[in-house]
Amino acid sequence: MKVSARNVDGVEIIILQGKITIGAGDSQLREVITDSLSNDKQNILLDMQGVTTLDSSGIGELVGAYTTVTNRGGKLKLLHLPPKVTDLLQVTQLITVFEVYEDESEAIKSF
Amino acid sequence: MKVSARNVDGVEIIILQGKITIGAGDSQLREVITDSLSNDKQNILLDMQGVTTLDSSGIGELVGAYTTVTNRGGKLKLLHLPPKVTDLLQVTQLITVFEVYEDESEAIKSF
Amino acid sequence: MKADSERIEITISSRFENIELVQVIAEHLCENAGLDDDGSHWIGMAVREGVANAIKHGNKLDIRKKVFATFDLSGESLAIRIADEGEGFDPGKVSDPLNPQNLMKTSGRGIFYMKTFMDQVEYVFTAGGGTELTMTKQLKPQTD
Amino acid sequence: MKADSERIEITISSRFENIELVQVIAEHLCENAGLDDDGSHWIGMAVREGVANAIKHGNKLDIRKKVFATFDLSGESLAIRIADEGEGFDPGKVSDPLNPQNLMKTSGRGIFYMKTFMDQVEYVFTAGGGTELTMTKQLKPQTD
Ligand SMILES: Nc1ncnc2c1ncn2[C@@H]1O[C@H](COP(=O)(O)OP(=O)(O)O)[C@@H](O)[C@H]1O
Ligand SMILES: Nc1ncnc2c1ncn2[C@@H]1O[C@H](COP(=O)(O)OP(=O)(O)O)[C@@H](O)[C@H]1O
Repeated sequence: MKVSARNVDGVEIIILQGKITIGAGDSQLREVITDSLSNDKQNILLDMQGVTTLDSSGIGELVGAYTTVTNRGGKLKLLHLPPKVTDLLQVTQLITVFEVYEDESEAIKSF
Repeated sequence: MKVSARNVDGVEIIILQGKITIGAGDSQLREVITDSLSNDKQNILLDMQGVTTLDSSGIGELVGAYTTVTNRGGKLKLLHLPPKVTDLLQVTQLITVFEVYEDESEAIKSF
Repeated sequence: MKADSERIEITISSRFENIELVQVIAEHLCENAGLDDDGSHWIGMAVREGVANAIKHGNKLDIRKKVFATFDLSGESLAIRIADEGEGFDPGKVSDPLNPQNLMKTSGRGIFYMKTFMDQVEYVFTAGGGTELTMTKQLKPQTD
Repeated sequence: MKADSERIEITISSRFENIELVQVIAEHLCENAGLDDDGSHWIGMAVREGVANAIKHGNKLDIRKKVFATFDLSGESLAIRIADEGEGFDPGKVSDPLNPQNLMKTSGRGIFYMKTFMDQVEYVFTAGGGTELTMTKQLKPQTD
Protein backbone atom coordinates (compact mmCIF):
# COMPACT_ATOMS: atom_id res chain seq x y z
CA MET A 1 0.00 0.00 0.00
CA LYS A 2 1.09 3.56 -0.72
CA VAL A 3 0.04 6.29 1.66
CA SER A 4 0.14 10.05 1.22
CA ALA A 5 -1.54 12.84 3.14
CA ARG A 6 -2.45 16.49 2.88
CA ASN A 7 -4.26 18.82 5.21
CA VAL A 8 -7.22 20.92 4.06
CA ASP A 9 -9.00 23.23 6.51
CA GLY A 10 -7.80 21.18 9.47
CA VAL A 11 -8.94 17.89 7.95
CA GLU A 12 -6.17 15.35 7.37
CA ILE A 13 -6.88 13.69 4.04
CA ILE A 14 -5.09 10.37 3.92
CA ILE A 15 -4.90 8.84 0.47
CA LEU A 16 -4.64 5.05 0.47
CA GLN A 17 -3.51 3.24 -2.67
CA GLY A 18 -3.11 -0.44 -3.44
CA LYS A 19 -3.87 -3.39 -1.22
CA ILE A 20 -5.08 -3.37 2.36
CA THR A 21 -4.92 -7.08 3.01
CA ILE A 22 -3.56 -9.52 5.54
CA GLY A 23 0.20 -9.05 5.72
CA ALA A 24 0.15 -6.15 3.25
CA GLY A 25 -0.90 -2.67 4.24
CA ASP A 26 -2.89 -3.60 7.31
CA SER A 27 -0.24 -2.53 9.82
CA GLN A 28 0.64 0.46 7.64
CA LEU A 29 -2.89 1.82 8.00
CA ARG A 30 -2.60 1.51 11.77
CA GLU A 31 0.67 3.46 11.75
CA VAL A 32 -0.56 6.31 9.63
CA ILE A 33 -3.60 6.75 11.87
CA THR A 34 -1.44 6.72 15.01
CA ASP A 35 0.92 9.26 13.45
CA SER A 36 -1.92 11.56 12.52
CA LEU A 37 -3.40 11.43 16.02
CA SER A 38 -0.04 12.01 17.70
CA ASN A 39 0.33 15.14 15.55
CA ASP A 40 -3.01 16.31 16.91
CA LYS A 41 -4.75 15.81 13.60
CA GLN A 42 -7.90 14.16 14.82
CA ASN A 43 -10.20 14.82 11.91
CA ILE A 44 -9.32 12.23 9.34
CA LEU A 45 -10.73 11.60 5.88
CA LEU A 46 -9.57 8.37 4.23
CA ASP A 47 -9.57 8.64 0.43
CA MET A 48 -10.13 5.06 -0.74
CA GLN A 49 -10.30 5.68 -4.51
CA GLY A 50 -7.00 3.92 -5.21
CA VAL A 51 -7.62 0.87 -3.02
CA THR A 52 -7.41 -2.14 -5.32
CA THR A 53 -7.92 -5.02 -2.90
CA LEU A 54 -9.42 -5.08 0.55
CA ASP A 55 -10.02 -8.28 2.52
CA SER A 56 -11.58 -9.01 5.91
CA SER A 57 -8.33 -8.00 7.63
CA GLY A 58 -8.37 -4.67 5.82
CA ILE A 59 -12.01 -4.16 6.81
CA GLY A 60 -11.00 -4.98 10.39
CA GLU A 61 -8.28 -2.34 10.21
CA LEU A 62 -10.80 0.26 9.04
CA VAL A 63 -13.04 -0.58 11.99
CA GLY A 64 -10.04 -0.42 14.34
CA ALA A 65 -9.04 2.95 12.92
CA TYR A 66 -12.56 4.26 13.41
CA THR A 67 -12.59 3.18 17.06
CA THR A 68 -9.11 4.57 17.78
CA VAL A 69 -9.93 7.96 16.27
CA THR A 70 -13.35 8.19 17.93
CA ASN A 71 -11.90 7.27 21.34
CA ARG A 72 -9.45 10.14 20.97
CA GLY A 73 -12.30 12.56 20.35
CA GLY A 74 -11.67 12.73 16.62
CA LYS A 75 -13.68 11.84 13.55
CA LEU A 76 -12.87 9.35 10.81
CA LYS A 77 -14.81 9.47 7.56
CA LEU A 78 -14.46 7.77 4.19
CA LEU A 79 -14.17 9.32 0.72
CA HIS A 80 -14.48 7.84 -2.78
CA LEU A 81 -15.34 4.26 -1.95
CA PRO A 82 -14.81 1.87 -4.88
CA PRO A 83 -18.05 -0.08 -5.49
CA LYS A 84 -16.56 -3.39 -4.29
CA VAL A 85 -15.45 -1.81 -1.01
CA THR A 86 -18.97 -0.47 -0.54
CA ASP A 87 -20.25 -4.01 -1.05
CA LEU A 88 -17.89 -5.36 1.62
CA LEU A 89 -19.07 -2.73 4.11
CA GLN A 90 -22.69 -3.26 3.18
CA VAL A 91 -22.95 -7.01 3.70
CA THR A 92 -21.29 -6.71 7.13
CA GLN A 93 -23.61 -3.80 8.03
CA LEU A 94 -20.59 -1.57 8.64
CA ILE A 95 -21.90 0.90 6.10
CA THR A 96 -24.14 2.22 8.90
CA VAL A 97 -21.06 2.94 11.03
CA PHE A 98 -19.01 4.97 8.57
CA GLU A 99 -19.88 8.36 7.15
CA VAL A 100 -19.14 8.05 3.44
CA TYR A 101 -18.66 10.90 0.94
CA GLU A 102 -18.37 11.10 -2.82
CA ASP A 103 -17.31 14.74 -2.92
CA GLU A 104 -14.17 15.95 -1.18
CA SER A 105 -15.23 19.51 -0.36
CA GLU A 106 -18.56 18.29 0.98
CA ALA A 107 -16.69 15.80 3.14
CA ILE A 108 -14.38 18.51 4.50
CA LYS A 109 -17.28 20.82 5.32
CA SER A 110 -18.94 18.04 7.31
CA PHE A 111 -16.22 17.88 9.99
CA MET B 1 -8.29 -12.63 -30.47
CA LYS B 2 -10.41 -9.93 -32.10
CA VAL B 3 -9.93 -9.19 -35.77
CA SER B 4 -11.12 -6.26 -37.82
CA ALA B 5 -10.10 -4.99 -41.23
CA ARG B 6 -10.29 -1.93 -43.45
CA ASN B 7 -8.94 -1.25 -46.92
CA VAL B 8 -6.83 1.83 -47.68
CA ASP B 9 -5.51 2.42 -51.21
CA GLY B 10 -5.75 -1.27 -52.04
CA VAL B 11 -3.95 -2.34 -48.90
CA GLU B 12 -5.93 -4.58 -46.54
CA ILE B 13 -5.14 -3.45 -43.00
CA ILE B 14 -5.94 -6.26 -40.60
CA ILE B 15 -6.06 -5.21 -36.97
CA LEU B 16 -5.25 -8.02 -34.53
CA GLN B 17 -6.15 -7.64 -30.88
CA GLY B 18 -5.60 -9.89 -27.87
CA LYS B 19 -3.81 -13.21 -27.77
CA ILE B 20 -2.29 -15.13 -30.64
CA THR B 21 -1.32 -18.26 -28.74
CA ILE B 22 -1.66 -22.00 -28.98
CA GLY B 23 -5.36 -22.84 -29.03
CA ALA B 24 -6.39 -19.16 -29.02
CA GLY B 25 -6.25 -16.99 -32.08
CA ASP B 26 -3.77 -19.07 -34.04
CA SER B 27 -6.34 -20.63 -36.37
CA GLN B 28 -8.26 -17.35 -36.53
CA LEU B 29 -5.24 -15.60 -38.04
CA ARG B 30 -5.03 -18.31 -40.69
CA GLU B 31 -8.70 -17.81 -41.57
CA VAL B 32 -8.55 -14.06 -41.92
CA ILE B 33 -5.53 -14.33 -44.22
CA THR B 34 -7.25 -16.96 -46.37
CA ASP B 35 -10.37 -14.80 -46.57
CA SER B 36 -8.40 -11.77 -47.64
CA LEU B 37 -6.58 -13.68 -50.37
CA SER B 38 -9.76 -15.25 -51.69
CA ASN B 39 -11.23 -11.74 -52.00
CA ASP B 40 -8.23 -10.83 -54.14
CA LYS B 41 -6.76 -8.61 -51.45
CA GLN B 42 -3.16 -9.71 -51.63
CA ASN B 43 -1.45 -6.73 -50.07
CA ILE B 44 -1.85 -7.19 -46.35
CA LEU B 45 -0.69 -5.04 -43.47
CA LEU B 46 -1.07 -6.64 -40.03
CA ASP B 47 -1.56 -4.03 -37.30
CA MET B 48 -0.15 -5.69 -34.18
CA GLN B 49 -0.56 -2.81 -31.71
CA GLY B 50 -3.28 -4.54 -29.74
CA VAL B 51 -1.63 -7.95 -29.49
CA THR B 52 -1.23 -8.70 -25.79
CA THR B 53 0.34 -12.16 -25.86
CA LEU B 54 2.15 -13.99 -28.61
CA ASP B 55 3.84 -17.36 -28.12
CA SER B 56 5.88 -19.62 -30.41
CA SER B 57 2.67 -20.91 -32.03
CA GLY B 58 1.60 -17.34 -32.79
CA ILE B 59 5.03 -16.59 -34.24
CA GLY B 60 4.68 -19.74 -36.34
CA GLU B 61 1.32 -18.49 -37.61
CA LEU B 62 2.85 -15.18 -38.65
CA VAL B 63 5.55 -17.03 -40.59
CA GLY B 64 2.90 -19.27 -42.18
CA ALA B 65 0.83 -16.22 -43.14
CA TYR B 66 3.90 -14.61 -44.72
CA THR B 67 4.61 -17.69 -46.81
CA THR B 68 0.97 -18.12 -47.90
CA VAL B 69 0.65 -14.51 -48.99
CA THR B 70 4.02 -14.44 -50.74
CA ASN B 71 3.26 -17.67 -52.61
CA ARG B 72 0.08 -16.06 -53.93
CA GLY B 73 2.08 -13.13 -55.28
CA GLY B 74 1.02 -10.79 -52.47
CA LYS B 75 2.88 -8.95 -49.77
CA LEU B 76 2.50 -9.21 -45.99
CA LYS B 77 3.99 -6.51 -43.79
CA LEU B 78 3.74 -5.68 -40.10
CA LEU B 79 2.68 -2.44 -38.42
CA HIS B 80 3.01 -1.17 -34.84
CA LEU B 81 4.92 -4.05 -33.26
CA PRO B 82 4.77 -4.03 -29.45
CA PRO B 83 8.35 -4.13 -28.05
CA LYS B 84 7.97 -7.67 -26.72
CA VAL B 85 6.82 -8.95 -30.12
CA THR B 86 9.85 -7.30 -31.70
CA ASP B 87 12.02 -9.16 -29.18
CA LEU B 88 10.43 -12.49 -30.10
CA LEU B 89 11.07 -11.88 -33.81
CA GLN B 90 14.58 -10.64 -33.13
CA VAL B 91 15.93 -13.60 -31.16
CA THR B 92 14.63 -16.02 -33.80
CA GLN B 93 16.12 -13.86 -36.59
CA LEU B 94 12.68 -13.50 -38.15
CA ILE B 95 12.95 -9.74 -37.93
CA THR B 96 15.02 -9.94 -41.15
CA VAL B 97 12.12 -11.67 -42.91
CA PHE B 98 9.35 -9.21 -42.13
CA GLU B 99 9.08 -5.62 -43.27
CA VAL B 100 8.05 -3.70 -40.17
CA TYR B 101 6.54 -0.19 -40.04
CA GLU B 102 5.82 2.26 -37.29
CA ASP B 103 3.79 4.64 -39.43
CA GLU B 104 0.64 3.54 -41.20
CA SER B 105 0.76 5.85 -44.22
CA GLU B 106 4.40 5.06 -44.78
CA ALA B 107 3.56 1.38 -44.66
CA ILE B 108 0.73 1.82 -47.19
CA LYS B 109 2.94 3.75 -49.61
CA SER B 110 5.53 0.95 -49.50
CA PHE B 111 3.25 -1.62 -51.17
CA MET C 1 -12.70 -37.56 -16.42
CA LYS C 2 -15.74 -36.12 -18.14
CA ALA C 3 -15.11 -33.73 -20.98
CA ASP C 4 -16.60 -30.88 -19.00
CA SER C 5 -14.80 -31.59 -15.75
CA GLU C 6 -11.52 -30.14 -14.70
CA ARG C 7 -9.33 -30.38 -11.62
CA ILE C 8 -6.57 -27.96 -10.71
CA GLU C 9 -4.43 -28.48 -7.61
CA ILE C 10 -2.05 -26.02 -6.06
CA THR C 11 0.12 -26.35 -2.96
CA ILE C 12 1.76 -23.40 -1.25
CA SER C 13 3.71 -22.87 1.94
CA SER C 14 2.30 -20.69 4.70
CA ARG C 15 3.20 -17.17 3.67
CA PHE C 16 0.69 -14.38 3.18
CA GLU C 17 2.34 -13.46 -0.16
CA ASN C 18 1.19 -16.81 -1.54
CA ILE C 19 -2.50 -16.11 -0.92
CA GLU C 20 -2.58 -14.20 -4.18
CA LEU C 21 -1.32 -17.20 -6.17
CA VAL C 22 -4.34 -19.25 -5.17
CA GLN C 23 -6.71 -16.32 -5.61
CA VAL C 24 -5.44 -15.67 -9.13
CA ILE C 25 -5.94 -19.33 -10.10
CA ALA C 26 -9.52 -19.10 -8.87
CA GLU C 27 -10.18 -15.95 -10.86
CA HIS C 28 -8.64 -17.31 -14.06
CA LEU C 29 -10.54 -20.59 -13.76
CA CYS C 30 -13.81 -18.71 -13.33
CA GLU C 31 -13.07 -16.48 -16.30
CA ASN C 32 -12.19 -19.52 -18.43
CA ALA C 33 -15.51 -21.02 -17.35
CA GLY C 34 -17.26 -17.96 -18.76
CA LEU C 35 -17.98 -16.07 -15.55
CA ASP C 36 -17.88 -12.27 -15.74
CA ASP C 37 -15.25 -10.16 -13.97
CA ASP C 38 -17.42 -9.42 -10.94
CA GLY C 39 -18.45 -13.03 -10.44
CA SER C 40 -14.84 -14.15 -10.68
CA HIS C 41 -13.73 -11.41 -8.31
CA TRP C 42 -16.02 -12.47 -5.47
CA ILE C 43 -15.07 -16.12 -5.76
CA GLY C 44 -11.44 -15.01 -5.69
CA MET C 45 -12.18 -13.06 -2.50
CA ALA C 46 -13.72 -16.13 -0.84
CA VAL C 47 -10.61 -18.12 -1.77
CA ARG C 48 -8.40 -15.36 -0.37
CA GLU C 49 -10.24 -15.53 2.98
CA GLY C 50 -10.07 -19.32 3.09
CA VAL C 51 -6.34 -19.44 2.34
CA ALA C 52 -5.62 -16.60 4.78
CA ASN C 53 -7.33 -18.56 7.56
CA ALA C 54 -5.43 -21.74 6.64
CA ILE C 55 -2.12 -19.86 6.84
CA LYS C 56 -2.89 -17.78 9.93
CA HIS C 57 -5.17 -19.84 12.16
CA GLY C 58 -4.42 -23.30 10.75
CA ASN C 59 -0.69 -23.43 10.04
CA LYS C 60 0.02 -20.46 12.33
CA LEU C 61 2.44 -19.01 9.77
CA ASP C 62 4.78 -22.01 10.04
CA ILE C 63 6.33 -21.94 6.57
CA ARG C 64 7.15 -25.65 6.79
CA LYS C 65 3.43 -26.32 6.78
CA LYS C 66 1.50 -26.40 3.53
CA VAL C 67 -1.85 -25.24 2.30
CA PHE C 68 -3.44 -27.52 -0.32
CA ALA C 69 -6.05 -26.06 -2.63
CA THR C 70 -8.10 -28.02 -5.15
CA PHE C 71 -10.49 -26.61 -7.71
CA ASP C 72 -13.04 -28.95 -9.23
CA LEU C 73 -15.00 -27.57 -12.10
CA SER C 74 -17.70 -29.91 -13.23
CA GLY C 75 -20.24 -28.60 -15.67
CA GLU C 76 -21.41 -25.35 -14.15
CA SER C 77 -20.44 -26.22 -10.61
CA LEU C 78 -17.20 -25.17 -8.94
CA ALA C 79 -16.00 -26.87 -5.75
CA ILE C 80 -13.00 -25.41 -3.95
CA ARG C 81 -11.20 -27.33 -1.21
CA ILE C 82 -8.65 -25.64 1.03
CA ALA C 83 -6.80 -27.85 3.50
CA ASP C 84 -4.19 -26.97 6.11
CA GLU C 85 -1.99 -28.83 8.61
CA GLY C 86 -3.28 -27.06 11.71
CA GLU C 87 -5.26 -28.20 14.70
CA GLY C 88 -8.77 -27.50 13.52
CA PHE C 89 -11.43 -25.49 15.37
CA ASP C 90 -15.07 -25.58 16.32
CA PRO C 91 -17.08 -23.75 13.66
CA GLY C 92 -20.04 -23.77 16.04
CA LYS C 93 -18.17 -21.41 18.35
CA VAL C 94 -17.43 -18.80 15.71
CA SER C 95 -19.41 -15.70 16.56
CA ASP C 96 -21.75 -13.88 14.20
CA PRO C 97 -20.17 -10.64 12.93
CA LEU C 98 -23.65 -9.16 12.34
CA ASN C 99 -24.50 -9.43 16.02
CA PRO C 100 -24.52 -5.79 17.22
CA GLN C 101 -22.06 -6.58 20.00
CA ASN C 102 -19.56 -7.82 17.38
CA LEU C 103 -20.08 -5.03 14.86
CA MET C 104 -17.02 -3.04 15.95
CA LYS C 105 -14.69 -5.99 16.32
CA THR C 106 -11.51 -5.81 14.25
CA SER C 107 -11.74 -9.44 13.15
CA GLY C 108 -14.20 -12.30 12.66
CA ARG C 109 -15.58 -11.53 9.19
CA GLY C 110 -13.65 -14.00 7.01
CA ILE C 111 -15.96 -17.00 7.18
CA PHE C 112 -18.95 -14.67 6.90
CA TYR C 113 -17.57 -13.27 3.63
CA MET C 114 -16.98 -16.79 2.29
CA LYS C 115 -20.59 -17.70 3.08
CA THR C 116 -21.78 -14.49 1.43
CA PHE C 117 -19.86 -15.03 -1.82
CA MET C 118 -20.29 -18.79 -2.16
CA ASP C 119 -23.39 -21.03 -2.19
CA GLN C 120 -22.11 -23.46 0.40
CA VAL C 121 -19.26 -23.46 2.93
CA GLU C 122 -18.42 -26.62 4.87
CA TYR C 123 -15.70 -27.63 7.31
CA VAL C 124 -14.39 -31.14 7.85
CA PHE C 125 -11.67 -32.00 10.36
CA THR C 126 -9.42 -34.96 9.71
CA ALA C 127 -8.11 -37.35 12.34
CA GLY C 128 -4.48 -36.35 11.83
CA GLY C 129 -5.41 -32.75 12.53
CA GLY C 130 -5.90 -30.11 9.93
CA THR C 131 -8.89 -28.27 8.61
CA GLU C 132 -10.54 -29.00 5.31
CA LEU C 133 -12.75 -26.25 4.00
CA THR C 134 -15.00 -26.94 1.01
CA MET C 135 -16.82 -24.13 -0.74
CA THR C 136 -19.11 -24.60 -3.72
CA LYS C 137 -20.65 -22.27 -6.20
CA GLN C 138 -23.04 -22.76 -9.07
CA LEU C 139 -21.50 -20.66 -11.83
CA LYS C 140 -24.74 -20.27 -13.78
CA PRO C 141 -28.14 -20.90 -12.27
CA GLN C 142 -29.40 -24.29 -13.38
CA THR C 143 -32.60 -24.15 -15.37
CA ASP C 144 -34.65 -27.29 -15.13
CA MET D 1 12.63 -25.59 4.78
CA LYS D 2 14.93 -22.61 4.84
CA ALA D 3 13.38 -19.23 5.55
CA ASP D 4 14.20 -18.05 2.04
CA SER D 5 13.04 -21.14 0.21
CA GLU D 6 9.60 -21.70 -1.20
CA ARG D 7 7.90 -24.44 -3.17
CA ILE D 8 4.69 -24.06 -5.12
CA GLU D 9 3.09 -26.99 -6.92
CA ILE D 10 0.32 -26.89 -9.44
CA THR D 11 -1.36 -29.70 -11.35
CA ILE D 12 -3.57 -29.13 -14.38
CA SER D 13 -5.25 -31.32 -16.95
CA SER D 14 -4.22 -31.13 -20.60
CA ARG D 15 -6.17 -28.21 -21.97
CA PHE D 16 -4.62 -25.19 -23.62
CA GLU D 17 -6.79 -22.86 -21.50
CA ASN D 18 -4.89 -24.06 -18.44
CA ILE D 19 -1.50 -22.91 -19.72
CA GLU D 20 -2.31 -19.44 -18.46
CA LEU D 21 -2.88 -20.68 -14.91
CA VAL D 22 0.67 -21.95 -14.67
CA GLN D 23 2.07 -18.90 -16.43
CA VAL D 24 0.31 -16.55 -14.05
CA ILE D 25 1.71 -18.41 -11.02
CA ALA D 26 5.21 -18.04 -12.47
CA GLU D 27 4.73 -14.33 -13.03
CA HIS D 28 3.33 -13.70 -9.56
CA LEU D 29 6.09 -15.70 -7.88
CA CYS D 30 8.72 -13.71 -9.75
CA GLU D 31 7.08 -10.43 -8.83
CA ASN D 32 6.86 -11.50 -5.18
CA ALA D 33 10.58 -12.34 -5.39
CA GLY D 34 11.24 -8.75 -6.42
CA LEU D 35 11.73 -9.24 -10.17
CA ASP D 36 10.56 -6.41 -12.42
CA ASP D 37 7.63 -6.75 -14.85
CA ASP D 38 9.81 -7.56 -17.87
CA GLY D 39 11.86 -10.18 -16.07
CA SER D 40 8.70 -11.83 -14.79
CA HIS D 41 7.13 -11.68 -18.24
CA TRP D 42 9.90 -13.63 -19.97
CA ILE D 43 9.97 -16.32 -17.31
CA GLY D 44 6.20 -16.58 -17.71
CA MET D 45 6.71 -17.02 -21.46
CA ALA D 46 9.21 -19.85 -20.92
CA VAL D 47 6.69 -21.54 -18.64
CA ARG D 48 3.97 -21.08 -21.24
CA GLU D 49 6.11 -22.81 -23.88
CA GLY D 50 7.02 -25.65 -21.52
CA VAL D 51 3.42 -26.30 -20.49
CA ALA D 52 2.20 -26.02 -24.10
CA ASN D 53 4.68 -28.74 -25.13
CA ALA D 54 3.66 -30.96 -22.21
CA ILE D 55 -0.01 -30.65 -23.21
CA LYS D 56 0.46 -30.93 -26.99
CA HIS D 57 3.46 -33.19 -27.61
CA GLY D 58 3.57 -34.98 -24.24
CA ASN D 59 -0.03 -35.65 -23.23
CA LYS D 60 -1.33 -35.19 -26.80
CA LEU D 61 -4.29 -33.21 -25.52
CA ASP D 62 -5.66 -36.18 -23.59
CA ILE D 63 -7.53 -34.35 -20.80
CA ARG D 64 -7.25 -37.39 -18.54
CA LYS D 65 -3.51 -36.81 -18.48
CA LYS D 66 -1.99 -34.25 -16.15
CA VAL D 67 0.76 -31.71 -16.29
CA PHE D 68 2.64 -31.22 -13.00
CA ALA D 69 4.49 -27.98 -12.44
CA THR D 70 6.72 -27.20 -9.47
CA PHE D 71 8.34 -23.89 -8.67
CA ASP D 72 11.29 -23.90 -6.28
CA LEU D 73 12.48 -20.52 -5.17
CA SER D 74 15.61 -20.73 -3.08
CA GLY D 75 17.43 -17.53 -2.33
CA GLU D 76 17.75 -15.82 -5.69
CA SER D 77 17.44 -18.99 -7.73
CA LEU D 78 14.23 -20.20 -9.35
CA ALA D 79 13.88 -23.78 -10.58
CA ILE D 80 10.79 -24.72 -12.56
CA ARG D 81 9.90 -28.33 -13.25
CA ILE D 82 7.23 -29.27 -15.77
CA ALA D 83 6.35 -32.95 -16.07
CA ASP D 84 3.88 -34.71 -18.34
CA GLU D 85 2.56 -38.26 -18.85
CA GLY D 86 3.64 -38.59 -22.47
CA GLU D 87 6.15 -40.78 -24.22
CA GLY D 88 9.19 -38.53 -24.14
CA PHE D 89 11.35 -37.54 -27.11
CA ASP D 90 14.95 -37.19 -28.15
CA PRO D 91 16.06 -33.60 -27.49
CA GLY D 92 19.17 -34.28 -29.58
CA LYS D 93 16.95 -34.62 -32.67
CA VAL D 94 15.22 -31.26 -32.24
CA SER D 95 16.34 -29.02 -35.08
CA ASP D 96 17.81 -25.54 -34.67
CA PRO D 97 15.27 -22.86 -35.61
CA LEU D 98 18.10 -20.45 -36.46
CA ASN D 99 19.38 -22.75 -39.18
CA PRO D 100 18.48 -20.88 -42.43
CA GLN D 101 16.66 -23.90 -43.80
CA ASN D 102 14.37 -23.82 -40.75
CA LEU D 103 13.82 -20.07 -40.66
CA MET D 104 10.46 -20.21 -42.45
CA LYS D 105 9.09 -23.23 -40.59
CA THR D 106 5.81 -22.65 -38.81
CA SER D 107 6.94 -24.50 -35.67
CA GLY D 108 10.01 -25.55 -33.74
CA ARG D 109 10.75 -22.41 -31.71
CA GLY D 110 9.36 -23.34 -28.28
CA ILE D 111 12.45 -24.94 -26.72
CA PHE D 112 14.60 -22.25 -28.31
CA TYR D 113 12.56 -19.54 -26.57
CA MET D 114 12.84 -21.38 -23.24
CA LYS D 115 16.61 -21.53 -23.63
CA THR D 116 16.68 -17.85 -24.53
CA PHE D 117 14.66 -16.71 -21.52
CA MET D 118 16.10 -19.07 -18.90
CA ASP D 119 19.66 -19.78 -17.78
CA GLN D 120 19.41 -23.55 -18.09
CA VAL D 121 16.94 -25.95 -19.70
CA GLU D 122 17.22 -29.69 -19.08
CA TYR D 123 15.18 -32.73 -20.03
CA VAL D 124 14.96 -35.96 -18.04
CA PHE D 125 12.87 -38.94 -19.14
CA THR D 126 11.50 -41.29 -16.55
CA ALA D 127 11.20 -45.05 -16.86
CA GLY D 128 7.39 -45.02 -16.77
CA GLY D 129 7.34 -42.62 -19.69
CA GLY D 130 6.81 -38.93 -19.42
CA THR D 131 8.99 -35.91 -19.92
CA GLU D 132 10.42 -33.89 -17.09
CA LEU D 133 11.63 -30.46 -18.08
CA THR D 134 13.65 -28.42 -15.60
CA MET D 135 14.43 -24.77 -16.22
CA THR D 136 16.43 -22.59 -13.88
CA LYS D 137 16.99 -18.88 -13.63
CA GLN D 138 19.11 -16.75 -11.37
CA LEU D 139 16.76 -13.92 -10.43
CA LYS D 140 19.53 -11.48 -9.52
CA PRO D 141 23.13 -12.00 -10.58
CA GLN D 142 25.09 -13.39 -7.67
CA THR D 143 27.91 -11.15 -6.54
CA ASP D 144 30.72 -13.02 -4.92
N1 LIG E 1 -8.26 -23.06 9.02
C1 LIG E 1 -8.52 -22.74 10.31
N2 LIG E 1 -7.85 -23.37 11.31
C2 LIG E 1 -8.08 -23.05 12.60
N3 LIG E 1 -9.00 -22.13 12.99
C3 LIG E 1 -9.71 -21.48 12.06
C4 LIG E 1 -9.49 -21.74 10.67
N4 LIG E 1 -10.34 -20.95 9.95
C5 LIG E 1 -11.03 -20.23 10.85
N5 LIG E 1 -10.67 -20.53 12.12
C6 LIG E 1 -11.22 -19.96 13.38
O1 LIG E 1 -12.43 -19.29 13.09
C7 LIG E 1 -12.38 -17.94 13.53
C8 LIG E 1 -13.17 -17.02 12.60
O2 LIG E 1 -12.55 -16.92 11.35
P1 LIG E 1 -12.91 -15.72 10.39
O3 LIG E 1 -14.37 -15.59 10.31
O4 LIG E 1 -12.16 -15.94 9.12
O5 LIG E 1 -12.37 -14.41 11.12
P2 LIG E 1 -10.88 -14.01 11.55
O6 LIG E 1 -9.94 -14.79 10.71
O7 LIG E 1 -10.83 -12.55 11.30
O8 LIG E 1 -10.77 -14.35 13.01
C9 LIG E 1 -10.90 -17.63 13.59
O9 LIG E 1 -10.62 -16.60 14.49
C10 LIG E 1 -10.31 -18.96 14.03
O10 LIG E 1 -10.40 -19.12 15.41
N1 LIG F 1 6.98 -32.63 -23.48
C1 LIG F 1 7.26 -33.16 -24.69
N2 LIG F 1 6.90 -34.42 -25.00
C2 LIG F 1 7.20 -34.95 -26.23
N3 LIG F 1 7.83 -34.28 -27.20
C3 LIG F 1 8.21 -33.01 -26.96
C4 LIG F 1 7.95 -32.37 -25.70
N4 LIG F 1 8.45 -31.13 -25.76
C5 LIG F 1 9.02 -30.98 -26.98
N5 LIG F 1 8.87 -32.11 -27.71
C6 LIG F 1 9.38 -32.34 -29.08
O1 LIG F 1 10.31 -31.33 -29.42
C7 LIG F 1 9.92 -30.66 -30.61
C8 LIG F 1 10.33 -29.21 -30.57
O2 LIG F 1 9.57 -28.51 -29.63
P1 LIG F 1 9.47 -26.93 -29.70
O3 LIG F 1 10.83 -26.37 -29.86
O4 LIG F 1 8.71 -26.48 -28.51
O5 LIG F 1 8.68 -26.61 -31.04
P2 LIG F 1 7.18 -27.01 -31.46
O6 LIG F 1 6.42 -27.31 -30.22
O7 LIG F 1 6.70 -25.81 -32.20
O8 LIG F 1 7.33 -28.21 -32.36
C9 LIG F 1 8.44 -30.89 -30.71
O9 LIG F 1 7.97 -30.81 -32.02
C10 LIG F 1 8.28 -32.28 -30.12
O10 LIG F 1 8.57 -33.26 -31.10
